[in-house]
Amino acid sequence: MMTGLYVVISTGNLVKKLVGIGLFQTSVFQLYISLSKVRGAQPPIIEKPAKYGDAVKSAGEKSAETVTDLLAKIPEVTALDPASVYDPLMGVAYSNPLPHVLILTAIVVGVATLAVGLALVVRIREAYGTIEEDAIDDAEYKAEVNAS
Amino acid sequence: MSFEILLSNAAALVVVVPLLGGAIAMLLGSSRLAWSWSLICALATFSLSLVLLSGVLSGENISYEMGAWVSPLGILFEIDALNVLLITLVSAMGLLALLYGLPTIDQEIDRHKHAMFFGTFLICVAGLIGVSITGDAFNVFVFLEVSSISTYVLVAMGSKQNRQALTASFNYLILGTIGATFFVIGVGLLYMATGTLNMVDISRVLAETGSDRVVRAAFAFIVIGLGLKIAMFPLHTWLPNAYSFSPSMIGVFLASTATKVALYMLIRFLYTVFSAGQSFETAMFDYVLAPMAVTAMIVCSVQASFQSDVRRLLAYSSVAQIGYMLLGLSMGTVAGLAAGLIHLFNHALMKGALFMAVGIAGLGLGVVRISEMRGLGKTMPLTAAGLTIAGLSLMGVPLTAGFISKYYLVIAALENGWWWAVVAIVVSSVLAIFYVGRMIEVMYLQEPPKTADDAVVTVRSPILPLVALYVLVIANVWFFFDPSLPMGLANTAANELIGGAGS
Amino acid sequence: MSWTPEIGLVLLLLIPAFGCVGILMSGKSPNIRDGVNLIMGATLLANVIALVIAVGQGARPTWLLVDIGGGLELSFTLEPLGALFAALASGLFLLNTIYGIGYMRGTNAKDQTRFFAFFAVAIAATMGVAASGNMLTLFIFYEILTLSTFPLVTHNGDEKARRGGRIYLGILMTTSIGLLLPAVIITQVFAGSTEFVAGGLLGGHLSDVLIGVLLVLYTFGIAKAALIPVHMWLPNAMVAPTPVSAFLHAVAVVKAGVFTMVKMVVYLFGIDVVRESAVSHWLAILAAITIVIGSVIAMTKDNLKARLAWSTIGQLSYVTLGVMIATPLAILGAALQIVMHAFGKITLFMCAGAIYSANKTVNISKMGGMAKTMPWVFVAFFVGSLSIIGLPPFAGIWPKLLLFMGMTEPGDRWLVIALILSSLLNIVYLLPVSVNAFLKKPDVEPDVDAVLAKPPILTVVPPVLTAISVLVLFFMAEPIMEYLRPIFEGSS
Amino acid sequence: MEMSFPIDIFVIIDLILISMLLVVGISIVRLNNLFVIVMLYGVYSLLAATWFVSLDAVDVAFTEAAVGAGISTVLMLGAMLLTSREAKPTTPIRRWGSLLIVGVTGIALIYATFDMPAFGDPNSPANSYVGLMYLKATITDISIPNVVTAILASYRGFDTFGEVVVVLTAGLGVMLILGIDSRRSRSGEVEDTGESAEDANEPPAVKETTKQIDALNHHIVLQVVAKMLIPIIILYALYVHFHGDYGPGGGFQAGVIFASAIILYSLIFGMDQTRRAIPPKLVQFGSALGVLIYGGTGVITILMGGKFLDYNMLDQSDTIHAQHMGILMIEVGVLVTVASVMLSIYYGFAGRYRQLKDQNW
Repeated sequence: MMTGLYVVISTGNLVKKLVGIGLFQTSVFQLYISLSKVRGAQPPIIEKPAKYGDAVKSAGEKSAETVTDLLAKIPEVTALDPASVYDPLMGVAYSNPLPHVLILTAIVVGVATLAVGLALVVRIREAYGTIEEDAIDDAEYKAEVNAS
Repeated sequence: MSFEILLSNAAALVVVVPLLGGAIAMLLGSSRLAWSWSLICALATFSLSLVLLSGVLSGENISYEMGAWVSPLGILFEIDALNVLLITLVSAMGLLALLYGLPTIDQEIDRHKHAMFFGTFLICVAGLIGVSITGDAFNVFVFLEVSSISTYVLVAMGSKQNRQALTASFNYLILGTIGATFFVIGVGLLYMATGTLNMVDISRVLAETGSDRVVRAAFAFIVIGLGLKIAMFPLHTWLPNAYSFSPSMIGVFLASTATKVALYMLIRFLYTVFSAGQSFETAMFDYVLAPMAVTAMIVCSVQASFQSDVRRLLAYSSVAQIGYMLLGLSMGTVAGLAAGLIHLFNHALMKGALFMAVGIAGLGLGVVRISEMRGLGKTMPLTAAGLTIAGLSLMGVPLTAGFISKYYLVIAALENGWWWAVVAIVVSSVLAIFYVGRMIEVMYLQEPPKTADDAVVTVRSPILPLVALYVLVIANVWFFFDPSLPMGLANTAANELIGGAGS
Repeated sequence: MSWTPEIGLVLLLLIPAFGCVGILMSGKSPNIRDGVNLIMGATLLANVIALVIAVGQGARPTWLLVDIGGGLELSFTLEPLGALFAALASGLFLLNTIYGIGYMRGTNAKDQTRFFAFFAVAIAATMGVAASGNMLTLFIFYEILTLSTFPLVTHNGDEKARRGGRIYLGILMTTSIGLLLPAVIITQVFAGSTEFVAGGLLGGHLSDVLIGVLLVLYTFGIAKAALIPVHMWLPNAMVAPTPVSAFLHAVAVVKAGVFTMVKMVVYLFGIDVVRESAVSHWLAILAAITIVIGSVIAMTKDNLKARLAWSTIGQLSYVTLGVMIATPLAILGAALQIVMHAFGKITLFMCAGAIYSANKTVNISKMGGMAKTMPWVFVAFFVGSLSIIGLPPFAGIWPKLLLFMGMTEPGDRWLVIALILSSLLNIVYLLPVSVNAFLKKPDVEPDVDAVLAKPPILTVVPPVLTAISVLVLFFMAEPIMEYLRPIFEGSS
Repeated sequence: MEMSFPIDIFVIIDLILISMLLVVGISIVRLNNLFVIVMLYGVYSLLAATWFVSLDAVDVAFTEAAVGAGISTVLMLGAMLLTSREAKPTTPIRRWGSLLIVGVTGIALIYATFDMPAFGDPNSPANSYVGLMYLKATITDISIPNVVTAILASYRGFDTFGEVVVVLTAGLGVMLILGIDSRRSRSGEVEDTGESAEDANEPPAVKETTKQIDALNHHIVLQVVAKMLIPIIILYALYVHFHGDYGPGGGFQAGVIFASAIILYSLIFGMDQTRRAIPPKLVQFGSALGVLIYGGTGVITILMGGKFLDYNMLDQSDTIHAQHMGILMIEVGVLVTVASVMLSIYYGFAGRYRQLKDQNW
């Protein structure tokens, strides 16, 4: 992760800067995802999903916990019994899906930023003929001197 | 019936209307059509924010469950005195900036791009409102990026006037993204420690488990990440260029809202998520935030005094003014926080007006540098008068809103026993006299440029920008005589934030 | 609706405000404009006289303009000191308006409408200062006064005027926002308000050190009182047209400064507190030094207006000296000095302007023999000089006498040296001007003899009137002192 | 309970992947050839994606592979082509300055690790609180196997809405900055900047000839293969889209794949022909349309008396069915916007290309 940040700050090349940002962000994704892993668990895709109708039924009559039930437990949830991970309803342990969702979003945001950044680089190149920060600063300085 | 639906869903619609409006605006081919449509959307957004405002003023905080999922499963919008102030501010400034913008945009941007430009602008407004309104830490990130990416684009649109807009936008993009990524790391660490993303829920869990190293690291990352967005000294290097090379309408809007929203987020995290009064937080207030704020107030005021480009001058002054707000919130007292919030509100009014006035001058006479403003008092008397009043407000002269905020800030500092802060406020105000005084002097005391036949060039300013300008100028005076709206909200907010943490 | 003191108080601000609007609206036709201006001056004076009488009978009209909340109020209360100052300012304003019309027409000045409009704002601000009910309100009008006089000072619009204006605004704004405003806010924090209270608001609220700090902040924050080292704005402001110099720098601006000083000492600190403070002693010494230095520098100036300006710096510090000594007699002396000096100095300034509008001369060395064409002007100048010097039977003697009598503390006694020295210097730098004008031969070439023209009549009558007033006021000192008696309520 | 040291095959794989990531990262720092850097970035993304699979984050891995390794790399290559191939080495002052900042940040992170829960701990707060609630609630509330999709589209549907808007904004940005229709933008603002330095060095003859040759139309084999591949890719995209409820995938990944099919088409058959097939106006319309579909769904739920994005309103008699409908609708929105924006970005960049020949690579 730090290498990415290092690249961003240290390099004067605009494209390399963006690569650095990419590295940095990808590493942050890794941080998130690594904390979602549950040892010995499966990806959060529930095997043999309850059939559509069953689920409705189960929501209605069975002892399955509804969201409201879960919420009632909030105060003690932070100290949940490990056994509850192997919930009988689910049968197996699954890795935590929430960070996955967040990172999906973050990846897309990252590529959006990248696209805008690259578009800017292209225009900068057209305007200045270079994509090195120092050279751009020089060009601006010269323009300033010429103007005054 | 349908009206009731509108009211009960105002919290969601205040974000959704500009978002969808923006998507539609980009498809409208004609510039005028897109502008009118955007104006309608902005007006609708503003009205919705007023609905929220009246709701909060009646004493009840509003919460809205997205998708009807209860928190912490779903995303919860939570509106209290603190963010309703921001929401109203952002939507009002969006409306005014649009009202102001049409003639300037005609000059600054190719016509066939107008529709997309206005679309992006609406999305930017929506993003900032989204950041202010949401109660979910990760949703903050998403909307922060909505607003940021649109901001990068909008800033880059100044490139027709000056190619430096491109590099300004790029630097903003790099630093902004680093900031956002730091923020995400912080949120991730918080999630690691608490298992939830809803801000109130996080603070509840933190209160139970106490802080450990993860939480402290999260705190540091969030403060730095948001600090970059706030342009907290010394992380402000992107700001002057971004403000001064962007299209003038964008300068107006950004200067009065963007950093404010990030600052709001910081307040939210400092006071709601991490409860104030924890030792590491107090230490950071005393040894990091407050000294930084004071340095910014003085150093950037000095920098502002040496600028020859008007908009850069205003931009540096903005960094200094952000210092005032940070100083207020770093006191950690109700009075200090409230003073910071009042200044946040007032500063948006004055900087918005200043950028508008400079933009109008630029429209008429191509003014970029201070020296080019000479004789503005004769050539564009209304604009010059507006600029003067807003400038006085920036100095903190009585009869303008700027006085109120400085007054409360000084009082809060005194109550806290921070004499050095009072001295800093005074020094910075004196510096403000210099840099504002320079503009006023050039405008009124130097002869305007003459045409060949020795006649004074008179310029008719377009009417809409002037209307927008004077709305803000009048607001600057109005909120001196009747500051009950921002003050009431700020005090309520500060009491809720700090009182809530203490109980 | 009949006139009551309360209505009079409101009118105090409204008349100049309407006047300003009227002037702006009638800008197209100079005659109507000047008529409006005079009517405004006259009604204002009438209103003030009625107020003065009412206050003398014990009325204390108050008016709460707006309550901003958090202890911030804009409110007005008229008490004897303020009433006196208002009477002084509005009376001299009327005279000065007459004079100004003559002067501006005589010199064919540009932008007269703007000029008189800002003049009206300035008098409104002065009235606001006079009638302020608390320090915050006073501060606000103090700032308005600075800002509204700035365009007047720089009226000529050339490089010199700009430079002078920059220094004027720079010093006045810097000190007021940098020192006075914090002082006001500190007062608010520690005393809970900034209201002017008989006997002093701050007494008992603060430690000695804080009192000292606050006193220093106030004294230097009120740069309009021109105590060294915040005096430099005053000579620089002399780039203004003479009516401005005359009115603003003999009456409105500088007197607003010293008036604020008196108010601050009497109603905020309380004279007992100030008298016992160690800091006030040092400030008194500084005032004495200013008196001497002002007079010495005045002597070196050949430009008449510059000489008068430096003389003003010295004379203003009489007031500061008085309030820092802070015995009742010294305070009375200070208050009287405000009035007496105003009449004396405005006479001198108007004369200087009359000379300038007739002969375009500002240099004293070229004024020899001029009395031939304008005897009345120089008679008036002579009378004004004698009053400033402090000779009977002219009004200027009273303040000096009272100040001297007020120096009861042994530590203060020796300060009288400054007074005596100053009077001697006054003789040296003021008397020769008129004496030479009468006795010396005209210092002009024979062929340009015609240059010695007569001044416009409108610029001669006002200084003669003020000169007569100086004489009259000599006999009025007793009633004025009696009138001011109530300000010492609540003090030992 | 097994008492053996818990080294299983996954741990070893993880370790190998992490060390490879490290090596690639450091190489990027050291190198100055942009082409290699960009390629290594692609490698880095792929490695990361692989690691995500090992960490059970299949959806993320899919996206990372498609977006990080795919689209990002293509974009960077494109931008690089338009700019330059080499980066200047960093100056020492900069190097040490940045090292300091990075060092401080790194220390902050390492500081945090001391109190972090152990890797893979099922009882860590992160894994036991809301995350677990989602797993349980999905079964009863929404009843689709892929919990990630459930959270993405329903529980945190508003996040995803924001994300789609981000994509739209990026598309708008590229269109505004580069222009979507190359002809117009060329006659417009590009002219004033003049030819770039590299252009000037190029012999004019080459420019003349290259202008005519658009794309790889002389490669018949490629053309035939592509014609066969493109429908398959699109089909696959649709599969990914509709299968998102059951396995990894969804509107996003589908959108990217869909766009890549079109991009392949344009590489083989040329930009002009692609523009004729899918005109820029359509792309522009599409990117807005997706957001409108998404937001429109929310507005409909409001009109039906619920909250924004409250899918239950769509069919109150059977909320699970309603949820499925809602998810499907918004996924369509995502697909449309993502595909259109990816295309518009591609158009934006491609509009800037000086016509390229093989030897230019």
